[in-house]
Amino acid sequence: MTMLAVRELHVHLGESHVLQGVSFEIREGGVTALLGRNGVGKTTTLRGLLGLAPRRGSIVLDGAEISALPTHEVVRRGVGYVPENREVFAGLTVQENLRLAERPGGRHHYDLVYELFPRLKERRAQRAGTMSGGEQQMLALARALLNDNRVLLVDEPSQGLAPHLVADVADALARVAELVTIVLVEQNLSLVRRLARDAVVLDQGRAVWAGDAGELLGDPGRTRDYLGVGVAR
Amino acid sequence: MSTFVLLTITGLGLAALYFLVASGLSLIYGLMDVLNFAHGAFLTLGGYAAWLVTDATGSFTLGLVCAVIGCAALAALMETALLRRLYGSHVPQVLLTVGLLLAVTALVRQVFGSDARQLATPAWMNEVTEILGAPIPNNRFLLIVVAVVVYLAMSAFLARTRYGLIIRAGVENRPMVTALGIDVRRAFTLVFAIGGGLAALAGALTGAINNVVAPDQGTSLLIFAFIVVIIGGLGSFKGSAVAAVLVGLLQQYANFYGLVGAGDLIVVLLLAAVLLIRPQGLLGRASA
Amino acid sequence: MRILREVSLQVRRGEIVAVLGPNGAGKTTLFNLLTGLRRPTEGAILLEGRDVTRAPVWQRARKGLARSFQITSLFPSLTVMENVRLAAQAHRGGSLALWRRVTRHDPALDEAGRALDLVGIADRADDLAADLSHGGKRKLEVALAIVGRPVVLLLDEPTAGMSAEDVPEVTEVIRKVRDTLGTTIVLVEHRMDVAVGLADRMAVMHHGTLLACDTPERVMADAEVQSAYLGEAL
Amino acid sequence: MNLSTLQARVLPAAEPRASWATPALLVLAAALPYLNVQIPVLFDGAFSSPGVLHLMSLMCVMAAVAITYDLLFGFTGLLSFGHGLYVAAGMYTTAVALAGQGFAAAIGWTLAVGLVLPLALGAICLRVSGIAFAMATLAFAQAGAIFVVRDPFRVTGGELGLALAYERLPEWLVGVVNAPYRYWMALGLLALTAAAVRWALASRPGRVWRAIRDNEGRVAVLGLRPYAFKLMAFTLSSFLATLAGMVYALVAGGAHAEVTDSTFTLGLLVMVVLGGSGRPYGALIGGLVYTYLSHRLGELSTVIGEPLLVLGTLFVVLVLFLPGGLASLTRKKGKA
Amino acid sequence: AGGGDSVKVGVLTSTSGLVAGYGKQFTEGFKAGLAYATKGTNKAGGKTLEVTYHDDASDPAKATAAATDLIGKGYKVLTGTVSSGVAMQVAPLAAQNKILYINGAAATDAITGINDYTFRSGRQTWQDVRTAESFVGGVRGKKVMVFAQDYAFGQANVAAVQAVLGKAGGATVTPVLVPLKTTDFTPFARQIVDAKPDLLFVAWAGETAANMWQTLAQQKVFEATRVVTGLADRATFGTFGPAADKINFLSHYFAEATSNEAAKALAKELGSTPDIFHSDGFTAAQMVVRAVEQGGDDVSRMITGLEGWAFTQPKGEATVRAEDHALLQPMFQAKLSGGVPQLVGTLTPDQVTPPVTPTK
Ligand SMILES: Nc1ncnc2c1ncn2[C@@H]1O[C@H](COP(=O)(O)OP(=O)(O)OP(=O)(O)O)[C@@H](O)[C@H]1O
Ligand SMILES: Nc1ncnc2c1ncn2[C@@H]1O[C@H](COP(=O)(O)OP(=O)(O)OP(=O)(O)O)[C@@H](O)[C@H]1O
Ligand SMILES: [Mg+2]
Ligand SMILES: [Mg+2]
Repeated sequence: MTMLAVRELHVHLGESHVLQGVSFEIREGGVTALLGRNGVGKTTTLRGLLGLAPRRGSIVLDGAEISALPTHEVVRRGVGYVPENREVFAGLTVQENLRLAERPGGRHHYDLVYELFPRLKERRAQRAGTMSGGEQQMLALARALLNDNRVLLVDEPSQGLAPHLVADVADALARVAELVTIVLVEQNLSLVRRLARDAVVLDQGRAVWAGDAGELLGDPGRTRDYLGVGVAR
Repeated sequence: MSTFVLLTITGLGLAALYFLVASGLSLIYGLMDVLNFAHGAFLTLGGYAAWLVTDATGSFTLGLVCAVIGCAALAALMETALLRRLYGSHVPQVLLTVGLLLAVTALVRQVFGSDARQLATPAWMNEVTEILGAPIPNNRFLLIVVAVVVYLAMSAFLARTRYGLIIRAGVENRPMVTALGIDVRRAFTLVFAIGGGLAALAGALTGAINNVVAPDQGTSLLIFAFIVVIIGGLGSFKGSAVAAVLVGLLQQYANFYGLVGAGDLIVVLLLAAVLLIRPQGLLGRASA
Repeated sequence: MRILREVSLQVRRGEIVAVLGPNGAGKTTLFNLLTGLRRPTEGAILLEGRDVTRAPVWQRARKGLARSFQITSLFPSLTVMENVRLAAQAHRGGSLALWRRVTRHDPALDEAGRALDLVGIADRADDLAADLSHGGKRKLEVALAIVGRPVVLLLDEPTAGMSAEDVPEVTEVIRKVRDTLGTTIVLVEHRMDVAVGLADRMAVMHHGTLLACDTPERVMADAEVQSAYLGEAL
Repeated sequence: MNLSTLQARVLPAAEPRASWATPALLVLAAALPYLNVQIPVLFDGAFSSPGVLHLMSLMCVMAAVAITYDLLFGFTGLLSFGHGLYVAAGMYTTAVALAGQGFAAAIGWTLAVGLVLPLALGAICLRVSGIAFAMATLAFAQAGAIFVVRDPFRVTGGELGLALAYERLPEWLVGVVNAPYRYWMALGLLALTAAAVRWALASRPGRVWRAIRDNEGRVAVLGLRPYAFKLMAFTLSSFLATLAGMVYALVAGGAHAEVTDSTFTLGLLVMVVLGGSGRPYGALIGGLVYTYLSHRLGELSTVIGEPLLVLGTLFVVLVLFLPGGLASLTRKKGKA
Repeated sequence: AGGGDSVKVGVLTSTSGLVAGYGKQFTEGFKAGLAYATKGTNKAGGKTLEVTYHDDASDPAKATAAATDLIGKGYKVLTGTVSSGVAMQVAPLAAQNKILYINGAAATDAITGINDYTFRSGRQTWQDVRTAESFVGGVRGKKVMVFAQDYAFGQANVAAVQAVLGKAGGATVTPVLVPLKTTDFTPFARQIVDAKPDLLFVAWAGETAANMWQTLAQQKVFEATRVVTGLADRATFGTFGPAADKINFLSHYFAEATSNEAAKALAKELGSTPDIFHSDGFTAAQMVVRAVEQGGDDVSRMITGLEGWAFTQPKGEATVRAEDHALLQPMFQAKLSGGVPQLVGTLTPDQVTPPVTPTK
């Protein structure tokens, strides 16, 4: 069952044509990794899906075309987003950040969030801007996990997290992935290996490979070609 | 003693007026980070709207209500038609509102002439009530009551509804708020309308105190509103209230006890002192 | 709230020290204290033997203290080159010279060019910093910090958000900076491989205190560190 | 939020470029008093007529003031609501010293005041930044306005202003027939101001000013003290504004209280944005156009009595549809 | 110069800005006066008057720009402005360029005797104050307070009261000067009540007047002292509120005060009740016509033609004093009842003659 189908997605930013017709499909459930070198447009793809970047092309979510909808309508169809730079509201407290993220009409999983990140519970009254980098990342994840989602778009969640937290986050995402479809952008390949079922690789503004994640990461030639790395560890 | 009572109560009346003048500005500045010069335009328009309706119907109350509703609608229109295009770029927003202030003031002068227009208020407002031997004009009580009501209502609006949060977050990072599934635009329009309505209320009441409305009443009140908002602290509604009381009382006492006419200098001095000692204002957040 | 408690750390000239610790342990706060963005409630900070505890930010930078930021902090409306040139100019002095025009033949420009080369974004020199991708900005951040040939270099998660491809490059740059310039480097790093590979010593922080500070091998073996920080390795 | 970083997103980094056009235009402008040519509608008389020369003198002076304002606002990111104070300081110092001590002393005093006043006030105001800075400058300007209008020491003439003691002026500055000399003086001021600001922006501190506009905190971490640079920009800009105030007084024949009003500084803001803030020539064009319109609109139109109605509306339209200002019309949009 | 058969006259006044209303009156009055003085021919001494009207927006910079433009175009006669600030900057231009300037309604005493080329068509503050004095007769040994706004207009009134009632009249004069942007006048009213003066002279302009009068009434100032103030334009008659009938008004001009030939002509030309500054415009036109009749286009002959000239203006008989160009004119005492002004008494020009300020 296809959850999300992207066809010929184009995004222009300033003068550069960043996405030049990206097409891929995401299966329902599980984690699909969106991979590629720095600056190929992974973040831009996610932002395009949400309508945060001006886009052209077709985006079908759950059978409905959403490419003309404003961002908040897309989100209300059950799309959660964890942005690359955390983008927590620095002037608001942790609790206010979470309250703001509550989508009306659904359940709000404070229990899950506080269980995953007890730190957030302790720091409810602290202004998000004064929290450490990693704490902010937790908050950004929590904001998305708070609601019932159909799809979760997660951009580099492990960035700036201490190793044991990376493990925790991985566990959390794995748990969530049983209920929700996750699109994951991640540089940490061991995390990808552990979580992802499918993978899509972007290069030069296009999707150049799609398929089984294990197959991609298990093939040193492909990884070198697409991701520029010999697989470590 | 009766002099002190007189000065204190009229000082509070003055404070109430300053607070009302500043409240809309404070709300919009605090929530949306827009230094809204057009607030001055609404202060003027509110006064003129009240005058027009009062003149036509003979009812000041009706004039007041119409002014508030009319200006709220106009502010909403201004937000949707003009300001909305400029979110994310604060300086152009300030500039836009500067342009509106200049244009609207000139328009009012062009249409209604530069002479002040007399605003008829109910007789009881201009009578006095003696308290401890001090004859207090009744309209000062009206000001104080309205200011308290506005303060309570706005505090409840900010604390009890999500709008406060949405807007504070939206100012910081508008796209991210929409990415949480929230229609930021509606919230912004609402707040702007409230700001416009508050300005109209203050403008009409200023007209009632002065007994006249004049084309540049907005521009001169605006400076006071700025000063009150800054002394009170950026983004603090409560701060504006505290600052208004401080300024109102201080001014009144200075004008009576101090050197002749020290009232305006003392406000400027107070502002300078606050900026130097506590730049974020009395109750302002350290920096947002 | 007390964020750091009795942290004492001495770093020798030319040494690379990696600061590790779970999120919120106080690593960035430590950097903010060292650079002067925050003031300690108690204690002293000595730079090359001189007390700089109360010196303002810019003065410490003048004395050769440079840093990069965990959350990218650049001049978005200047070009990449101008960003670095500004940093180069800052350490060369004479920035207040109103009569000195910025010319095309400027030693600071050459230095800036070399720094961009070093971090590998020389090809983006004429783009606005705002238009770089995240990884690009991280590299620019490092370039800004090293161009002044600082005596002490503080790097807050220099590789955060970089693709695996670029990490070894940046690691190499950091090592080269130390080797060629003799710069003392303190870095915060969550990537174990990078930290272990670079550091002469590793300092582990936890709840605002310094848990351990020793060679990588010994720190990695420390049981307390294991439980506090590494958890089950992935 | 921080005003200066926000602004950065709308303002492109300008790269002042020299070209042959500038000297050519300057020569042409200097030759205008010899041109017995009239542009109908636009000007109400030939270029050589005193009325037109006087208007153009005012345009030059205001353009110079606008340039100094843009140095602060457009290039350093300092939003001041009190810039008029320094223009007023120049005007009043000139008028007062002229009456008391003569022309040479007036120039001397104006230069001194132009240096000391902004250094002192800038040192205080710059302790805060963003909106607080804007308000601090506003507060001092208000204090200045109160001083001028209330005139406690009976030196400023209050709201009546202070006409120049013209008998103490050199003859070539007095009388309508000498309008060309005043025009050349104003043009000279404009050229000097534009050149000084352009030079400053291309200098080392000039780069730092723009960096401060973008990200002040980071500048400090690079080892540069933002306060010193901001004070430098503030003093330079205000000094040049004081100088312009002196020429303004000489052109207008006296000092007047309107300059101390906060709407004067708002007018400067409008000029700068009208032209295009943070762009070469932007403030210059804006200053010329705004001053021209505010003087001529009343005369040109009988329907519209209030020039500010047109100017305010024009300003709104511009902010919405041409955020780069008039200067962005002449230049293709290029990167950097 | 050339002996052409027309003379250009520039009327410079506010048609926009703060005092546009006054400017409108002045202009209308000027047109009426021109028709009256030239008997509808628009000619004086055989020369056609080419009159043009210009806005000064009560901004001195705009005014001097317009004046420079006109002078450059060969205008020999300028008149107008209702703003003292503008008048003070235009007057020196007249002397510098040797043209005739007949100031409009600006009341400042400083215009009198400012230079040989400047005349005035309205009253000056000194004359206002002298009229105020007439309400109490002798003030020797009495306590007089001046309640005014702390800027040029108010300060000038304070100075005049100190000179007329204090120095010359022997009263103790206490000023109460209020910052311009004051919203609540209670403290000042209280100060006045506490001081219990024998006479309170109020000099006020602007939009806070109504509030100020109301506060005086509320704090029972009228019970504590006798209050005198100037009667301004008709639009402000309502601002006095219920206190109006307790105030003694000194008046520069109101339509009900006179009914001479000039006043009738003014009312007829206007087709409505003339207002305070209509009279000044009318007078300015009379003086322009006189100047051209006497001097053609020779400015120094215009000046000698005006000096010492006695004529009938809407206010009554007026004389241009040769020494300092003060306009000696009658002044009025008035009261308001039901919003309509009534004449209480007329002061002859020599009862309110200002001291001579010889021109420099
Ligand atoms: N505002 C902009 N204007 C022009 N180009 C831009 C803009 N923002 C981003 N880009 C460019 O678009 C390209 C894609 O950026 P994007 O952030 O999507 O990359 P990414 O794959 O997420 O990279 P990373 O792994 O570094 O996060 C980059 O080359 C970047 O330089
Ligand atoms: N102004 C403040 N008020 C309250 N708590 C603060 C403030 N500033 C920092 N903290 C807290 O201090 C702790 C240390 O923060 P710091 O940024 O130094 O962590 P860190 O070690 O750099 O973590 P990370 O690896 O996640 O970046 C965090 O828990 C943070 O929330
Ligand atoms: Mg990315
Ligand atoms: Mg950190």
